[in-house]
Amino acid sequence: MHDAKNVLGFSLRQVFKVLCIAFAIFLLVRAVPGDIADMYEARGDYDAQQLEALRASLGLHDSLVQQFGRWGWNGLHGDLGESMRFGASVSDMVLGALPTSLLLAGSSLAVGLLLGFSLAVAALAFPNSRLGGWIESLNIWSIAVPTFCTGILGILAFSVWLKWLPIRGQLLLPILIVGIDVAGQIVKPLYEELKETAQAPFVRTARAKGLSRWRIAWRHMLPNSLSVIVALSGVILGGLVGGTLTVEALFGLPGIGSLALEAIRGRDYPVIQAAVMALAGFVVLVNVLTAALHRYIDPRLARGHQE
Amino acid sequence: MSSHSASIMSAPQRPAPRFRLHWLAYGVVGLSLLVAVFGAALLTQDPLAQNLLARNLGPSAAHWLGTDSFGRDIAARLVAGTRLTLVVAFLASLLALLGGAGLGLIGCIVGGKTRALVYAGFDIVRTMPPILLSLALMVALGVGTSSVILAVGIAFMPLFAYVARAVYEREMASGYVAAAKVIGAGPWAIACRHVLPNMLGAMLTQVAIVLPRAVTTESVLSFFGLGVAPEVPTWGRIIATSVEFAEQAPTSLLFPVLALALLTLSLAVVGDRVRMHLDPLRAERQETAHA
Amino acid sequence: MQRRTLLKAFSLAAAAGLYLPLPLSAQTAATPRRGGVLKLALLGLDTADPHRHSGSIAVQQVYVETLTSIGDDGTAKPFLAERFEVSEDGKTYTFHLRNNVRFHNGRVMTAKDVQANLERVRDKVKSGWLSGAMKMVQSMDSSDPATLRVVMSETYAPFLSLLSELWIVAPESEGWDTTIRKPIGTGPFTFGQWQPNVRFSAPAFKQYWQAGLPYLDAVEFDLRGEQDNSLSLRAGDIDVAYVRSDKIAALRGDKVDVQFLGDTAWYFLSFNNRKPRALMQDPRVRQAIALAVDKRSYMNFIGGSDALTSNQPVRPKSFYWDEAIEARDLYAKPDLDKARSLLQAAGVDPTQQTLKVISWQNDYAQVAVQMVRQLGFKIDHQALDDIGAQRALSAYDWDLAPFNSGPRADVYLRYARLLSDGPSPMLWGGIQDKELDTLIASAVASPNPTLARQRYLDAWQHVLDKLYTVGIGHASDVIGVAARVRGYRTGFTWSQNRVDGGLARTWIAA
Amino acid sequence: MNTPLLNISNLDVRYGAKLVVKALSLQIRAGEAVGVIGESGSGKSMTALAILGLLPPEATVTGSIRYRDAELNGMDEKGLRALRGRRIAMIFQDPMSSLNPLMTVGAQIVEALRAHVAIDAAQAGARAAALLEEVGLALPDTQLRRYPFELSGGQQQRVMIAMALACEPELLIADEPTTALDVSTQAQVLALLRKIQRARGMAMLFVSHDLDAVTAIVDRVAVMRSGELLECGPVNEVMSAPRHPYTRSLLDARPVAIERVQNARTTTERPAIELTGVCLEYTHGRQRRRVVHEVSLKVPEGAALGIVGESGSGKSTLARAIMGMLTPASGKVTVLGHDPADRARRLAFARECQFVFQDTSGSLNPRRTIAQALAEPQQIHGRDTPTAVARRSAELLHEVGMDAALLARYPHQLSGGQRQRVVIARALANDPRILVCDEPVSALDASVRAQVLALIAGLRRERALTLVFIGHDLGVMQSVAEKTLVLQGGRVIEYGDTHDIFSAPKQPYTQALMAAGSNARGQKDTTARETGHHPIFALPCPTYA
Repeated sequence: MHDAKNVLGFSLRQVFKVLCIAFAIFLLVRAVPGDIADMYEARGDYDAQQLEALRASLGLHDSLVQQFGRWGWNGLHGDLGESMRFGASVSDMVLGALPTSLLLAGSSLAVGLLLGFSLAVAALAFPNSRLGGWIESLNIWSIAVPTFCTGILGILAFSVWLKWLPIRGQLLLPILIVGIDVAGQIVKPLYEELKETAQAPFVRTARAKGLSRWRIAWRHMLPNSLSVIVALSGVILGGLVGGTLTVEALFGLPGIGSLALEAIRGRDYPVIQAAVMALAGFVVLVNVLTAALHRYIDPRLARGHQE
Repeated sequence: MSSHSASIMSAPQRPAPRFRLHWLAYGVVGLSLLVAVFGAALLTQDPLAQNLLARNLGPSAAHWLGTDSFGRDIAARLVAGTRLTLVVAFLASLLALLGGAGLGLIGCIVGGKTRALVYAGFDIVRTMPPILLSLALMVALGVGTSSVILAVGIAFMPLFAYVARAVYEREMASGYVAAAKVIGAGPWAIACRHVLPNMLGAMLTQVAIVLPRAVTTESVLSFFGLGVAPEVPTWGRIIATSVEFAEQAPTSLLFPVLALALLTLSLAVVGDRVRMHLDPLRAERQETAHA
Repeated sequence: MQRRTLLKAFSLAAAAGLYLPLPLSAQTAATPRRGGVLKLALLGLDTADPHRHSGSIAVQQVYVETLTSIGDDGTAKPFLAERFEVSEDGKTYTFHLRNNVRFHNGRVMTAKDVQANLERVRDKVKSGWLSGAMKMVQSMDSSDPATLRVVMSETYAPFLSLLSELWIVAPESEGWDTTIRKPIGTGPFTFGQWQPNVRFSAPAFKQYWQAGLPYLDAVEFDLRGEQDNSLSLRAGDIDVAYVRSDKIAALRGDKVDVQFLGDTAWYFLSFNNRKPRALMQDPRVRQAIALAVDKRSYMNFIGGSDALTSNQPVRPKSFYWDEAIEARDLYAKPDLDKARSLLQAAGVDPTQQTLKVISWQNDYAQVAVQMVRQLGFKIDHQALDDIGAQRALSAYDWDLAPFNSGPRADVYLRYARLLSDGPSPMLWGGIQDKELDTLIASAVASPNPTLARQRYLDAWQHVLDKLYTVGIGHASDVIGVAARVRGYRTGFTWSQNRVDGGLARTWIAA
Repeated sequence: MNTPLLNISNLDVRYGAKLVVKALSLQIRAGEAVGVIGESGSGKSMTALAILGLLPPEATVTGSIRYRDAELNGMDEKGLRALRGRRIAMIFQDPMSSLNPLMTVGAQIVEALRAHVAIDAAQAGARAAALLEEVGLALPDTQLRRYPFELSGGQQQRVMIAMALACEPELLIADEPTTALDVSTQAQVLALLRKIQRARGMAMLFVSHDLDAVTAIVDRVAVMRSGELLECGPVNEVMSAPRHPYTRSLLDARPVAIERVQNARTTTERPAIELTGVCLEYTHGRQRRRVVHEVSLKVPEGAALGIVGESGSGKSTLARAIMGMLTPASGKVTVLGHDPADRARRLAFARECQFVFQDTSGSLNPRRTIAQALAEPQQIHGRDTPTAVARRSAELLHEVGMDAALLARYPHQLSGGQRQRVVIARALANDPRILVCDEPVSALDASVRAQVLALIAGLRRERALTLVFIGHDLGVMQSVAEKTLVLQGGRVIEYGDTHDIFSAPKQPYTQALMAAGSNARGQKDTTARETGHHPIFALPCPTYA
């Protein structure tokens, strides 16, 4: 009961947060100088009179509150409006971009976790090997080498020279490239966490019981490290959806990040708002899921234990 | 005590002695700083001079690291770009630090609604991936060096803000802060005397991470045509320009990336060392690790 | 039949100067194979409303067509009109429509439909390329379903060429009264799935009026094709795509054919003409800057040795180009010493001056910047995206702008932007010059091409005298074509479906 | 049975260059309980861990550890694993962290069983329940389904013991099993360990720093210091006739009444501290937890009041309320006539009333030197010339019996006793009239404890301080406070003259505290069950004097 109330309260707070984010984004978007009419003017197909008419028809003359209200009201009814630039349905555009982004982000996270986790476990298992150096290198790699460098090398090697994979219409290479980057970001904290868990007194207890290594690792260490892994995954996932712009650009992937960027460039307000809202909504969803997972993993949280 | 670093995976073994890498790291960082300050004097070639007949060349006697797609000398550009690269990265990190940790800390000290408001702001900023956010900011601010600093700095603010909050909470829960309160110290005095100094280490680690990330973020901005002016040689811009010619002139991509990776590694190592030196407990830690 | 001769002369002129026969492989000999999906990456698609298109026209011709079509020789030829006649005074146009043209909904196209389109453009699209022409349409008559008669108030030479960009859409298309969402056209392919900025796919139209065409099942456009696509071509996941000219060698090495657009893109360096600051008002400073530009190197950078240098807005050796003007070019060769002495004479110390340069993010802008920098100026270079550049340019607080202007269906379109009230005049520094306006207007209204040529050249000489812009040269845009593609030929402009070629006739080898 | 069950000979444990156990030899015979006593850092725990090969990888072990016929030092993991839990079991100091927080108690015991014995899950469950019954946990079937955090510290340690007993080991190593527990719980766990050890005829190695605990439970005792074994012998011999001076000093430091405090003359009847019907609550979100119920008391100026109770009794919370760190949910706190929580008087209050913290290493900022720590209160209160501050700091150190040379040191460079003195010196910096001490000696080793207590008593005399002394050990109160107040569950259950309470406790709870704190440990095996809830007695408002 009590727990359900907590979860509900948490979710409501998150929803409120999304609303705040929506308004903040709405304001920010309009703070960007220039609007869609400028865009048309740049193309030279409209005269001043027409531009004003266009602005009026798009509601750009109304007050910001009016615009936000209209957008919010329609949004609640599932109508995100039309792209000012393309006249296409914004929901279609966002829904068209989401699957690619989610698939790319999810799979990259999986690859990154798998790679990072294996490396961290291996480094723990063989403390005297060179794996520690590998962890360090992978970490530096992900910080210092932009993904567009790895991306272009991947394209050259696998698509242009070897011709194993096309550049467009495949996700294998992008997932690998982003996955390695993710692995580089998480391998160090993962390693630290696993190391700390390995030193926890209850692991010593488990050893003193005469349990096998694998049982200790599987039943004692992993569950206790899981919270950190979940938290880490949440943060990474939140940043990945919409954050894989360079890879999307290189591989011609229609992701939500590219959609947002192009919309920002084109001052296509409804699309920017919808795309960024989708991102914010996703981040919030990830937060809620992470919190739920934490409760599932840790009975202390589920039973409302304080401290 | 966390002195038992028992590895359950292996039988007890002696740790391998570690190569003293940090001197090399100091060297790289020092050299970068020297180049940043005196680099202009070292140049024998104009980093902006184009030789449209010598485009995308590999390393040679005339061009040690080859040329880019405009026939500009990569070595000259790397050297000349060091200063602006470091200045941009440093100022962006500083902005992120001051804006993130500073604002966060002030919010924490004032507490209550202010704190909630400040962190709600950071929460909002954080919903956008840093790359997308800085690109959006570049569109809003217009291209140019100061915009890059602002865009990258703002994008990294939440990172510092959350670390600042975590450290603040940890410090406020400590016995010595309780002791300071009993002595009669006010919140600002406590923040200055106890929280801030103890925050330094954590912030330094973040800066060591953010500094190279600022360089790569700047290169991503350049990749999307939204960085500093296109001919200005920053490392990020050099990398972004060279990517398109990775096949014709691989060295023009390789060398700047190597330089960046080396600097990143060195900064991480130096950051670690400096943090260790800031910590008066290190001697004890080293001892208790064996006690 | 004075108008006839005029047209013939235009065509001859074009054929003589503009059209370069392309090296065609012996692909035409084989029997075309049916089926398959062709993937292209050319320019983008801005809107589903063909009348509101804003510039890039590489995609929409596959589903909508026009009365006329710019042929390989650069002249307007009948397309949906089987033939057309122009009255002797050049004011009345009679279009005899084909009787077998069907819209994608199966309905046969009539003159009424065409008139509706012209009216829509006249009434709803008040600016843009066609606005000047449409203002002069006095009346239209479509009483005979197979004939459309258009009466102009004045002689307007570019009319037929401009009609090649007035697309005919069935008036029953969704959004006709506001913005068309799903155009029902007559093209060889139908308006299929459109994901803005991402992809557009168009399945073949089975009842296309050119019997037996198209060969392909569908075409699919990657709408982010404005950047170099050479890697995608070489990897084999795109068949036809825009590429940068410095990738030609690598493409040929990977057995990718390379073709060039018929008309060239024009490269120039404009001064701020609307609000030049004191420094830039001094003709000596402008001359010095013009002398700093090494046109040969510049054009080499852009298009290699195929690229041409010129001080004129049309391709050298074409009808509207003039050898004498070229020969008189004071800035044909760079002369830094002379440039510096000019600056000195003007009392300008370049090291104390910062020139603000606005560009798109093209590489050649950096070349321009570096050439000007050689004089000693400090440069504040702002490389911007579409809107950014647009905003910055229209603020008129800049000094120099290196840009280019793509292939055009008519010479008039090269001159239109030099007009005081021309569309988007910023790229040329917002010239406001009544005298120039008059010169261009008289050229447009010329009764014959020789006169038109002379008047256009007069206008250009005026531009040169004022040094509004420095013409640098011409280079053709490059399109890579995968080895499996047969029957594809680039046209005079970006158009992908034309009277004498295009995607309708393209097929994919087994 | 002449061959010992476990024979440690010439054992060295090294961390890098540092020798933490030096040439140690020790035998344990079957069924025998051997104690190892020593202060922290003496190497006793290292020895215990070395037996089962549980030392961290960077430790090197040389010498011989023989269990029956097998050499344990250098044995492979597989061999060790067969012994761990099965032949030799171990329990640790902190049961909370030594139990896996995410596994039910039952699963952890069953796991220990099934690691060595081939039985099915149902049988294992039944066996686990029986074990819990044996270690004195009521409702074993319910307990099996619980997670460690749902148990009290004593219950957790009982679970640890049950788990260790699961495979009926021949030797039980208990590494400081009671240190982390409350005093009253300590006695019960000790009694339980002793009972089980006797009943099962199991050998036991009992490692502790607590002399009383060790002597109450073992047959033979070994004394260690700095990695060396100083002496070893039957417990009675060592206790009655210690051979090594260090052992003697340990015995001397036991908290017996050091000195009867002369009743300080109360200068005035004006209460320095007055609490009226104070209720204290902690709020967590919307939840409230009342930890102190309706406490009223008065402390006249110059008097000393002791407050005792086990952890969770609310004694520290009460101290925080006196310091104004906590505002009462109801009732009123007055210190020297003012509300201590009045923010406007923050500085004035800080000058009048000071607090001595329990956790000395925590209440000194590790990054600030002693000089800086002592300067802080002076700077806040307006003494700002550096020389004046330095002079005063030196004086303060001198007053607490330390050398001014230590001013430049960092906290971690001092011993626990020295740190506690620094904390006291800091509290004295502005000459307060009231000193509230929160368990100032609990974390200290026995030998240091007496000195610090003497210091506090001395300071009180010299400065005529009003003292509130909080502790869990009734014995300690005898040396510092005239009056004592016993708290349980946030309520006052006994109050009176310290001497009277000590000699004739009225409440069973006080008796239990006494039993736990005194040397009466190990005498009775009867208090096997957890202390339940005792009836709460409504007391009249205890007023001092």
